[in-house]
Amino acid sequence: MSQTDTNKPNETKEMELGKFGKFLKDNGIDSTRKDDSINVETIVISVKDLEPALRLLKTSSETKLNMLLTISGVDYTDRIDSIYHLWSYDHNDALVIKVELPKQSQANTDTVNLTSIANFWSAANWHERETYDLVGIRYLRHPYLRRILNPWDWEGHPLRRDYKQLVDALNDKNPHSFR
Amino acid sequence: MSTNLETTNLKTDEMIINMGPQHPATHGVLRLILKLDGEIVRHVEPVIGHLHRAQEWQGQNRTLFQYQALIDRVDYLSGMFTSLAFAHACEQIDGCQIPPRAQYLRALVCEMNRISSHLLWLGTFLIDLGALFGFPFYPFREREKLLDLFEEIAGQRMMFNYIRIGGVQRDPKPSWFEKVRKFTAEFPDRIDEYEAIVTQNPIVLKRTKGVGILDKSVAMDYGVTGPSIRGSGINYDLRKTRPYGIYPELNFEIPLGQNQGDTWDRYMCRILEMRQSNNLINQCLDKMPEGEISGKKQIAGLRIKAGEGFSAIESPRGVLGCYVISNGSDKAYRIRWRNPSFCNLAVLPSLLIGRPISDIMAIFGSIDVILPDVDR
Amino acid sequence: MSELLNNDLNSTDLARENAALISPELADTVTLTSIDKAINMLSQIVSPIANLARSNSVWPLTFGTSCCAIEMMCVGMSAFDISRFGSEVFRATPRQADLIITAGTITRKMASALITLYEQLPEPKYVIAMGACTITGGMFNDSYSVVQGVDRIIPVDVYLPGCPPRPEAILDALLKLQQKIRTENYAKRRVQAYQQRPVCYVDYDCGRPLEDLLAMAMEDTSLALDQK
Amino acid sequence: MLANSAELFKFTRLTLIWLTLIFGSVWGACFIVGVLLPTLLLRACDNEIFALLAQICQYLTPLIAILVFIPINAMFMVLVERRGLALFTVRMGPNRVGPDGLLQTAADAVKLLFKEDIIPTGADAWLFTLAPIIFFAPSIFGSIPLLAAITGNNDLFAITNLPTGIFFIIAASSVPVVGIVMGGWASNNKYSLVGGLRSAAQAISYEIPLVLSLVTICYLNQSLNVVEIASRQTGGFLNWNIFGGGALNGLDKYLNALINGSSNANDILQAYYPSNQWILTVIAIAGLVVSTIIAFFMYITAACAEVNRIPFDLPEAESELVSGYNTEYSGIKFAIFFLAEFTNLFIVSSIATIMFLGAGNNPIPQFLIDYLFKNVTFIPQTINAITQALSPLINQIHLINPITFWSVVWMIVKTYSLVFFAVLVRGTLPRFKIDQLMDFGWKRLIPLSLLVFFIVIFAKGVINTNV
Repeated sequence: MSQTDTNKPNETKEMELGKFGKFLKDNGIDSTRKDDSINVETIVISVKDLEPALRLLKTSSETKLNMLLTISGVDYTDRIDSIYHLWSYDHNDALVIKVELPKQSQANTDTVNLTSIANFWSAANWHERETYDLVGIRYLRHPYLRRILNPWDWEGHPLRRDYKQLVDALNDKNPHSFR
Repeated sequence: MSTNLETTNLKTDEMIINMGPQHPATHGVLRLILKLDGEIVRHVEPVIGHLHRAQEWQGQNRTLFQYQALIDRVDYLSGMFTSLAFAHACEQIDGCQIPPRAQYLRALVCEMNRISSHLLWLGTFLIDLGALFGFPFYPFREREKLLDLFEEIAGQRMMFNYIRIGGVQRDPKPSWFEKVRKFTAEFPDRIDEYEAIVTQNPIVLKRTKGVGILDKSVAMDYGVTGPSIRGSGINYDLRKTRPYGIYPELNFEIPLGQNQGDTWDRYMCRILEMRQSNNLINQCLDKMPEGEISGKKQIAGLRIKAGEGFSAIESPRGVLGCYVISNGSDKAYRIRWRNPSFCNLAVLPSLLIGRPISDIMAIFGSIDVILPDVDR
Repeated sequence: MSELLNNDLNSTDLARENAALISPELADTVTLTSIDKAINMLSQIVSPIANLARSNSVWPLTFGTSCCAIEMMCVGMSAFDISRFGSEVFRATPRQADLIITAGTITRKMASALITLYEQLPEPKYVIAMGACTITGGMFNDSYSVVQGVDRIIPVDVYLPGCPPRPEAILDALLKLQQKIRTENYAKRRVQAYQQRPVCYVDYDCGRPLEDLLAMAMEDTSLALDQK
Repeated sequence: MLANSAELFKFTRLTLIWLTLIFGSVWGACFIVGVLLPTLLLRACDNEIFALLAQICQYLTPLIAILVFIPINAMFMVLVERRGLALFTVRMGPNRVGPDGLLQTAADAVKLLFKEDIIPTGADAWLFTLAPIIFFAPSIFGSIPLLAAITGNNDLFAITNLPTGIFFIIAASSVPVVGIVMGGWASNNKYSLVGGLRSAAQAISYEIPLVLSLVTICYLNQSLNVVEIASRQTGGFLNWNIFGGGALNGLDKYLNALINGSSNANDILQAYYPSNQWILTVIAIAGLVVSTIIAFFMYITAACAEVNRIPFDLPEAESELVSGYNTEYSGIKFAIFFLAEFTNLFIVSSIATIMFLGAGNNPIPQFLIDYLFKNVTFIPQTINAITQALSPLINQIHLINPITFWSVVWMIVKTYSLVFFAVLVRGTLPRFKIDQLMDFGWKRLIPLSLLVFFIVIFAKGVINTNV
């Protein structure tokens, strides 16, 4: 079922750079901060900066954000966000990195493309596969980018807002029967 | 396919064997595609998603109040924890206050649930090791007692729907606390009983010591959490490192693996964790304050403020995270689960390669994977 | 056996509306041997005894997908003890089981596996649809990936509602099934059984895609050649 | 156990009823074929052909006894296992079918008979069908020499008294593995294949300690004849092969003489264990007793592995290989596998009883009875009186002479104790891994069995002159 644009969460204002934003800026990576998550620094970085930024944050002894909690994809109808939650095994800091991928700019409107980080971060492997499966972000240079939860010959990406549910003999009741 | 393979000069001494989705050792519907050289595993390809019930999709298509009932099924063995993670995330966004009694009740039922989850793990782990009769009946005996207690407060044996946004569902009677006390009083003896049968058993020792060694760096690279990583000696427990709820007020220890992080360590960690949980239940009972049990009215049109929040708690299997993006309506805009089993399962292939078939069961059992937690 | 199928397809009253003919690649997995034929004849005489015996030894398959599977485990444990009814022999292989308790949600990805399992069970075979998910899809009724009721893919004998049902309810369902077995005509059932085919249109390929397997094989080959 | 005493009582009751059923039916079959039919034939017409037929009938009796005994016994053992495991885990076990669940396994057997008989695609139909038969047949033929030992060398079963009985049994018991490998290969299933191959490896490695431990006993008794080995163990548990096979013979006689107040007690002791080399004698006796006890446990272990019981049930490891070699078997063929498995368990248990535990001989030594009833003479007198009163009656019933009767009774008690022990082990231990199994077999059991064999040879040499 499609949601109207009015249901979209409000965009928030940009804020000053936090600890990790400054650290990234020192290393030549630009980012903008958004105050979205509760009490957690949230930064938005561009597509090309993603891989170096994550490499840096993972390995640098200053940050040591060596725990990739999850990679989530969120469909905001006009763009798709790939969101990385970074924690650390050693200390209490946390960071949320968002990469905004506008749908229009992509040549192929079905999927949007992004660099994979699975090559240097094993935890990302399955998360990226899952995000590809459900939201439809195509992670380039992923070692094995196949659907993971749905059958591999599934059509469409279910967590897209415009996803039309398959109706066949296995699943033919009113899709909105409970709502 | 066969013709293609025949024309090429394939090695003939490797066998591709398909384990699952229906296989007694895969705890449900995991499928492992194994490439075997004799009995030695050369390649593992886990195929998951046979139980993909679209929990995240349901999350953005149902109202929050409806969805609360569904999330027990994310991880059916620890329904309290999934409820708690979701409630935490929503409360962070909403900013509502949780009364102290509700906090204590949450910690109490969560620790009870941790015990019941570990007990079931113990039973199935022993079944995996080949003890089909005898052992597994002992943990289940205690688990039934816990389920009876849960049934008394939540009305259901497994799908509790007890922890709600803003508090808990209902206040237990005083007699219930007495029953819990009775349980905790006798439970350490029961653990001794399990240990007497299992811990000293030479065959169990032979099959678990030095099997499935999870290296620290590998574990951290894969984002493994919970008893699986504590078995490797990394002291990472959210109840200590990022305390939530009333855990800062409670006194407990985090058991760690003593050896190199093998199956045995993971087994021992869980056994010790049960003892700690029993301790925590007693502390919660002692400190239980009087008062309200919910800071938010439980109505069908339950709403939270707009915003996004990520909460993570220490479930029996590791870090269970819930990422909620709300737009202020009665439905969440996006719900994303960070499931411990999903991340822990990803490390399985690296543990299995080079081991014989029999070790698959021991290692897989010791990681304690729950399939709906993987597939959602 | 195909003759048997074709002749009796119209006469049977148990045939499902969407019963498909057995597909050629499955046709010879189920073979009537001469022993079977002899037993067929014999069974018409001894049907009552056979029914009594069969109803009292229903061996379930260890098949469980989710929450209900845990309750299915509990029913074998000391507190509920399914062994009283002679059903504690949970067989891991479908060839030796009589009953599938479809414990837990069946998704589209799992559906083909379930059909295979049902095909592999030897006649007479029974299905208990356990839990709301397998009866209608339950709480996940409207999910894109969930089969709305297991009776859409295999015939069901006993419906057991609940989410999950209590272990006592499983025992009750077992007793209901035993009643059902006692009242049926064994010989007739065997003739009709082949019409109780599952629908065969669940064709999701759930494993590793074929091209990946071929690529792997090619890779291995090239590696082996390099070593030479 | 106390909490479950009601179940224990029911279990015992069930066992007694079943045993009566089994041996009643076996006796009935033997009586009809071995006594009634020949008598009738001879009475009907007194010519050569009928005499020959009567002779053939009598020769067939052992086979009939086995064919009647094996299925009923296997059903009973399955029930014992299920009820026994239930007993250990505070459950009830099957108790709905028939009184006390008496007919549960009969219902299972009938059901399996009526199940569809599947031959999977790609399976080798001939081998697939042949495999259960090859698995089952050796247990019939292998158990033939046991009959004479079990029945105390009854006339009807004397034909089965082979001079190389134990050799025959060992030869027969190594055949079933061919059936397993055959079934595993023919099933066209990879799990079955792995199970079959595991079974082959396991059988090869555990055959050796099994045979070596039996050879030790054969050496001690200087015979391959099971009847003779059984008859050498008369007179109480001190004479059993598990305690040195006659090494404590002198002690038994000494104690007997001592308690009866016989004056030549010390002479007996002196004759058996000469005092001029007493250190060597004591060491030899101790070595012999310890070695034979070790040999017994080695036999039990190896036999468990031979019949694929937990903790050695790798060929059908349920949590690993689904159901191992019988994964693809259904219906009647699976029933035969099931039957043969339990029959094999029974046979290895009865071999253990005959070879180590004194066969059908009374385990209570005479001196113990004398000692206990020294002052209370009326108890043995009453027993004697009752026995004497009953013996004509027992003799009246054909086939059952008192020797056979008591021999069978003691065999049942001892063999089913071992079977129950196997059930207990099943309810207790997890499974080995295949490499540990091989390791245990080749590196521990075989050297140990060789060592035991050598010790027995030397110790026997030392005390050979006296025993």
